[in-house]
Amino acid sequence: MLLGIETLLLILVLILAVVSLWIRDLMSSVVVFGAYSFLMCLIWTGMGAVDVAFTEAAVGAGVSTVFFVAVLFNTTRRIQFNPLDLSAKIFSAILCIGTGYLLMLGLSDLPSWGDPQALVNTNVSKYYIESAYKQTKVPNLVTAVLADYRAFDTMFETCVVFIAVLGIFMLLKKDGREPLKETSAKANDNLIIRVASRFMVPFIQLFGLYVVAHGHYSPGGGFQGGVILGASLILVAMAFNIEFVKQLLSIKRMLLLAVIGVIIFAGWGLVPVFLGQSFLDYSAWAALLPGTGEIMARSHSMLAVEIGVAITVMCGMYGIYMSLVSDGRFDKGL
Amino acid sequence: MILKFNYVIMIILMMLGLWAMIAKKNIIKKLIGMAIFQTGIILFYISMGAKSGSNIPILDYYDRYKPIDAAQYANPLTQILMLTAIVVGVATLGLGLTLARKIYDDYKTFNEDEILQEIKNEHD
Amino acid sequence: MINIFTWASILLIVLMLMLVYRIIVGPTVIDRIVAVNVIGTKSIVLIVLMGIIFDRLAMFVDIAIGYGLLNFIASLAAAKYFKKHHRIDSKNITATEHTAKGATNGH
Amino acid sequence: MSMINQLPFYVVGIPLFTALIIGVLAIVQPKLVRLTGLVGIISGAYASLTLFLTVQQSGTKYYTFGNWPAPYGIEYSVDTLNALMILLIYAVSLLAYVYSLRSVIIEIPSNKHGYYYTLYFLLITGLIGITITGDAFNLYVLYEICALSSYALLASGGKRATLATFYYLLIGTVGACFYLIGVAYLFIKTGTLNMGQLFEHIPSIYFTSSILVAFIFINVGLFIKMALFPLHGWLPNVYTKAPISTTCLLAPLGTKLSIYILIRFYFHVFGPEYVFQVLNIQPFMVWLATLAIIVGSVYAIFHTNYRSTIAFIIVAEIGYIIGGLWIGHPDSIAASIYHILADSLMTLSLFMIAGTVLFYLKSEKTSAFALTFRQLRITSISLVVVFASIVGIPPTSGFFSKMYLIKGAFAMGHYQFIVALLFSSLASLFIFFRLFEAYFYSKPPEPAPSIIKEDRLFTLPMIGVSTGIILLGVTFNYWFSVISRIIPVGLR
Repeated sequence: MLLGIETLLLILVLILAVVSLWIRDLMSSVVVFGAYSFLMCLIWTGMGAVDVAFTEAAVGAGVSTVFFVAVLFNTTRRIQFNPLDLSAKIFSAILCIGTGYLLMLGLSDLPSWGDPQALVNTNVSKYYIESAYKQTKVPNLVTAVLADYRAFDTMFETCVVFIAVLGIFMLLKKDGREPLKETSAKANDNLIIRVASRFMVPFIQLFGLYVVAHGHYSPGGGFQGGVILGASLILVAMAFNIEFVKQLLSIKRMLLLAVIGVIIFAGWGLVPVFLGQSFLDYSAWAALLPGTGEIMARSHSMLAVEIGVAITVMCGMYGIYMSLVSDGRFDKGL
Repeated sequence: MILKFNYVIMIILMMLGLWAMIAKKNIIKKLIGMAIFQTGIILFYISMGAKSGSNIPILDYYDRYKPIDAAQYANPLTQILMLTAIVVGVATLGLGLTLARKIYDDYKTFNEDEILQEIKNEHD
Repeated sequence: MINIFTWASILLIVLMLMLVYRIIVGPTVIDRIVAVNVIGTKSIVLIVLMGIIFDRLAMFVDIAIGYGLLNFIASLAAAKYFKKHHRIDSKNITATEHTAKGATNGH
Repeated sequence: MSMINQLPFYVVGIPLFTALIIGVLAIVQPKLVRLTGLVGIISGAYASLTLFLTVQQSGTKYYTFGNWPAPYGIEYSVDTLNALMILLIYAVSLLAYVYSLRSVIIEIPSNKHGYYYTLYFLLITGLIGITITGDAFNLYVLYEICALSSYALLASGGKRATLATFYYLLIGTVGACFYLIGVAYLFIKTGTLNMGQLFEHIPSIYFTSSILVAFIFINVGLFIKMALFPLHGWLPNVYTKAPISTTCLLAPLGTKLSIYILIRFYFHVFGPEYVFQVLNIQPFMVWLATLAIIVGSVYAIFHTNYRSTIAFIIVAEIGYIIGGLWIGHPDSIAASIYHILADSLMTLSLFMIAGTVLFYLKSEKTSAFALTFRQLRITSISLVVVFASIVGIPPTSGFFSKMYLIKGAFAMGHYQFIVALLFSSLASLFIFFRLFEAYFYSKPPEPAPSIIKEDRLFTLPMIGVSTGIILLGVTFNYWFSVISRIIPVGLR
C-alpha cells in the first residue's frame, strides 16, 4: 500500500466528483465521471485490490460511460436553469451534513488506515490467506474466496446481471418494428474506426478469454473477462452498425446465453446436491472428473463457474448497451 | 488525521452523492450522484482491508508452499464483497438509465421540475 | 521505501492535477474529453509503475492492457456522439437540438 | 446428506431454478411458462411446509454452502421464526401467483410474459433468501436481487409507474447502501459477517460509538425499505401505479420482510440486551410508531382512490408492528410477529380486491364500490372479511393481534399507542363504511346491473386468502405458542 500516492489520488478524486456534479452539461458531466472512475481504479490498485481495480476499469471506466453516452445519444444533454429552490437545497444540505456527522462520530473508533492488526484483517480473512491455497490450489486468493468460499454470493451476483438485462428488456423492448423517424446516414462511413476495430476486436476477445481462463493466477476472472468480451461486441456495434453485430450474436441468442450462463453456475453447484453433498460443494465433483482429487476438483470447478459468469456478464453488458442505444428497437445505434 | 484520511474522504464522497441524489433536479445527475455514493462505500470497504506494507492478495510462487504470514497480503475478503457491490452497482445503474430513458420518452425532459409541472397539468 | 518509481508516480499525479484545470475550465466538451483521455493514458503508466513498486509487474500489466482497451471504447462512444450532435459547446443548446434535424446535416 | 437436511437449500433453490427454467422456456417454448411456474411454486410450498414441521420437531437447522464451516463460508440457519416466515412467503406467493395467471394477461403484453415470470420467480428467490440467510453480506446481495427485479416488475405499469419506480430506485439504493454502511461498521470492529459470530462479538463492543453508528444505519436503511413513517414517501406512489400482479406479490411481503429482518437483527445480531437495555430509545420509537399509525390512518381517510387508501393503511400497519416490537413486552412482541402474518394476508386480499374491481369496473374511485357490492359477489364478501380483520372484529386475525398489542402496551404504560390503535380502528371502520354507504345511498342504475361471473382464477385466491385470515384468527393459540418460543429469553 502506498500512502503518499493514495492520498494525492483521493484529493484528485474528490475534485473530479465535485466537478462532475457541478458542470452544467450532461455530456461533460458523464465524461468527467468517466475520469473519476479511472482514478478510483488507480486507488484500488494502490491499496492492493487488483481484482477490484480490474472490475472498476472494465465496468466503471469503460462500460458505464458507454451506457451513459448511449442514453444521452437519443435524448438530450441540456440542463436548463431552474429557479433557485433555496429551501430544498438547505434541507438536503442539512440532511447530508447530519448523516455525515453521524458517520464521523463512528470514526474515532475505527482502526487507522492500513493497520494490519485490526480485527477486520485478522479474524476471518486471515484464515483465507493462510489456507485458501492449501484447500483449493488457487494462488489468487480473491478468485478462491469469490468462486468457492463465498460462491453463493457470486451466484446471486451473476443473477443480478441477468435480472438487469431482463428488466431492461421488459421495460424497453418494443413490439414489432416502428417506422424510423429519420433515415440513418450510412452507418459505417468511417474508415479509420472500421479498420482499427477490425484489428482490435480479435485481440480484445482473445484478451478477454485469457482474463477468464487465467483468473486463478492473475487478477481477473469471470466478471472482468465477461465485461471485456461484452465490450468487444459493443465496439463492433459502434464501429460498424447494429445490424452487423446482430449477425454475430442475435438478441434472442443473447438472452438464451445469458440465462445459460447462470444455469452453468447454478447447475454446477446443483450436481453435488444429487451426490449427497451440500449445494456448491465442488469437492463432490472429484467423483465425476477423472483423475482429480478433492482439491483439484475445487480448482477446476472454479474455472467452470467463472465461464458461466463470463457468459452471463458478456451477454448482460451487450444486451444493456443494445437496448439503451436503440431504445429497445435494435435497429440502429451510436 | 492522515491515518484516517481515507475515511474522511469516503464520508465526503458519500454525502456528496447523497446530496446530488436529493438536491439535483436533473435525473441523470441524480444517477451520477448515486454512482458516486456507491463508490464511497466501496472506498470504505477497500480501505479498511488495506494493510500498509502488504502486497496484492495473489500468492507469490515462492510463498505457495510455505506457511504464510497473513500481514503480507491485503485482505481478500473486503475485495470480494466489493466486487459484488460494483457489479450490483452497474446493474442498478443500467436499470436506472433505462427508467430515465423511459421518463424522457414520456415527458421529453430530464428535469424534475418540468416533469412535476407536466403531471400537474395532466391533472388539471 | 521511496524510490524513483514512487517519485515518478507522484509526478504523474501532479500532471493529472494540471489536467483537472482543463477539465474544470475547458470551454467545450471536446477539451474535456481530450483531458480525460490524457488522464486515462497516464493512468495506464501509473498502473505499471505501481506494479514495479509492488514488485509484481506481471500482475499489473494485465490490468493496464484491459484499461487501455476499454478506455478506447469510451472515447469512441464520445466521438460517435459528436458525429451526430455537432454542437460541442454547451451554451445555448436549444430543446430541438437532439431532434432529427441536427442529426443528418453535414453529411 | 438426506433430503431433510437439504431442505434449507430447497426452499431457495426451487424458485431459483424455476426462474432459470422459465428463462429458457420464455425463449424456446413460451407456452410452458405458466405451468412450470405453478409446478415450481407448489413444490416449493411443499418443501417449506416440511421444513417448518421439521424445525418444530428438531430445532434449528444449519446448512453451509460449499461445505465450508460457518464464518468462512455462507451459512443458513433456520429456526422457527425463519421457517414461519418462509411458510408465509410461500403461502402468499402461491395465492398471488394463481391470481397473476389471469391478471398478467390483462396487464402485460403477451410477448413479455416470459420475462415477467422469470423476474417474478427471482423476486420470490430474493424474498426467501433474505429471510433465511445467516450472513450479513449475503443479505445485502439478496436484497438487491429483490430490489432490482421489483423495479423492473413495478415499472411495467405504464407512464406514472416509471417515474414512481425511478424514485423508488434512488431511495431503495440509499436504503440498501445505508444497510451496507452499518454492516461495514460492524465488520470493521469484528472482522466477520456471519450473524452468529457477530452476536458473540458484539457484547465486547457495547459501549463504542461504532456499534451505535452501525445500529443507526442498519435501522435507517431498513426503515426506508419498510416505509416507516417519516421515510414512507416512496410507498404510496409505487404501489398505486404498479401492475396489480406485481403489487399482489410485493406489497404483502416486501415491507413486512424488512420488519422481519429488523427483528432478526435485534434478536440475533445486536441482541435484545443491547437494543432494549443499553440503548434507551424505547419511548422515542414507540412515539414514532404512534405517529406512523395516526398519519397513515389520517391520509387513508382523505384519499378517495382505493389503492392510495390501501397504501396508507399499509403505512399505519407498519406502525403497529414496529410499535409492538419496541414496547418490548413479550405479549406485544408476539403480537407484532403474529401481525406480520396477519397483515401480509390482509394486504394481499386488499390488492386482489383492488385488481378485480379495476379489471371489471375500470375504476378505483370509492363510488365504484356501489357497483362492486351489486355485481361482484365474491369480491364483496372478501372485502367484508378483510375489513373486519383490519378493524379488529373477532374471530378474524386482526382482532387477536390488536388485543395483544393493547395488552402489552397497557402493561408497559404506553397509553398513546393504545389511543392510536383505537383511532386507527375507527378510521378503518370509517373507510369501510364509506365504501359500503355508496351501495345504500347511490341509486341503483337503470336497468339493474347483472351479476358478473368473476373469473375462477380471481375468486379462488380471494377465497383462499379470506379463509386464511379467518383461519389464522381461529387457530391463534397455536401460532402464539409457536411465536412465544421464538422470543429470546431476555425478553420473556
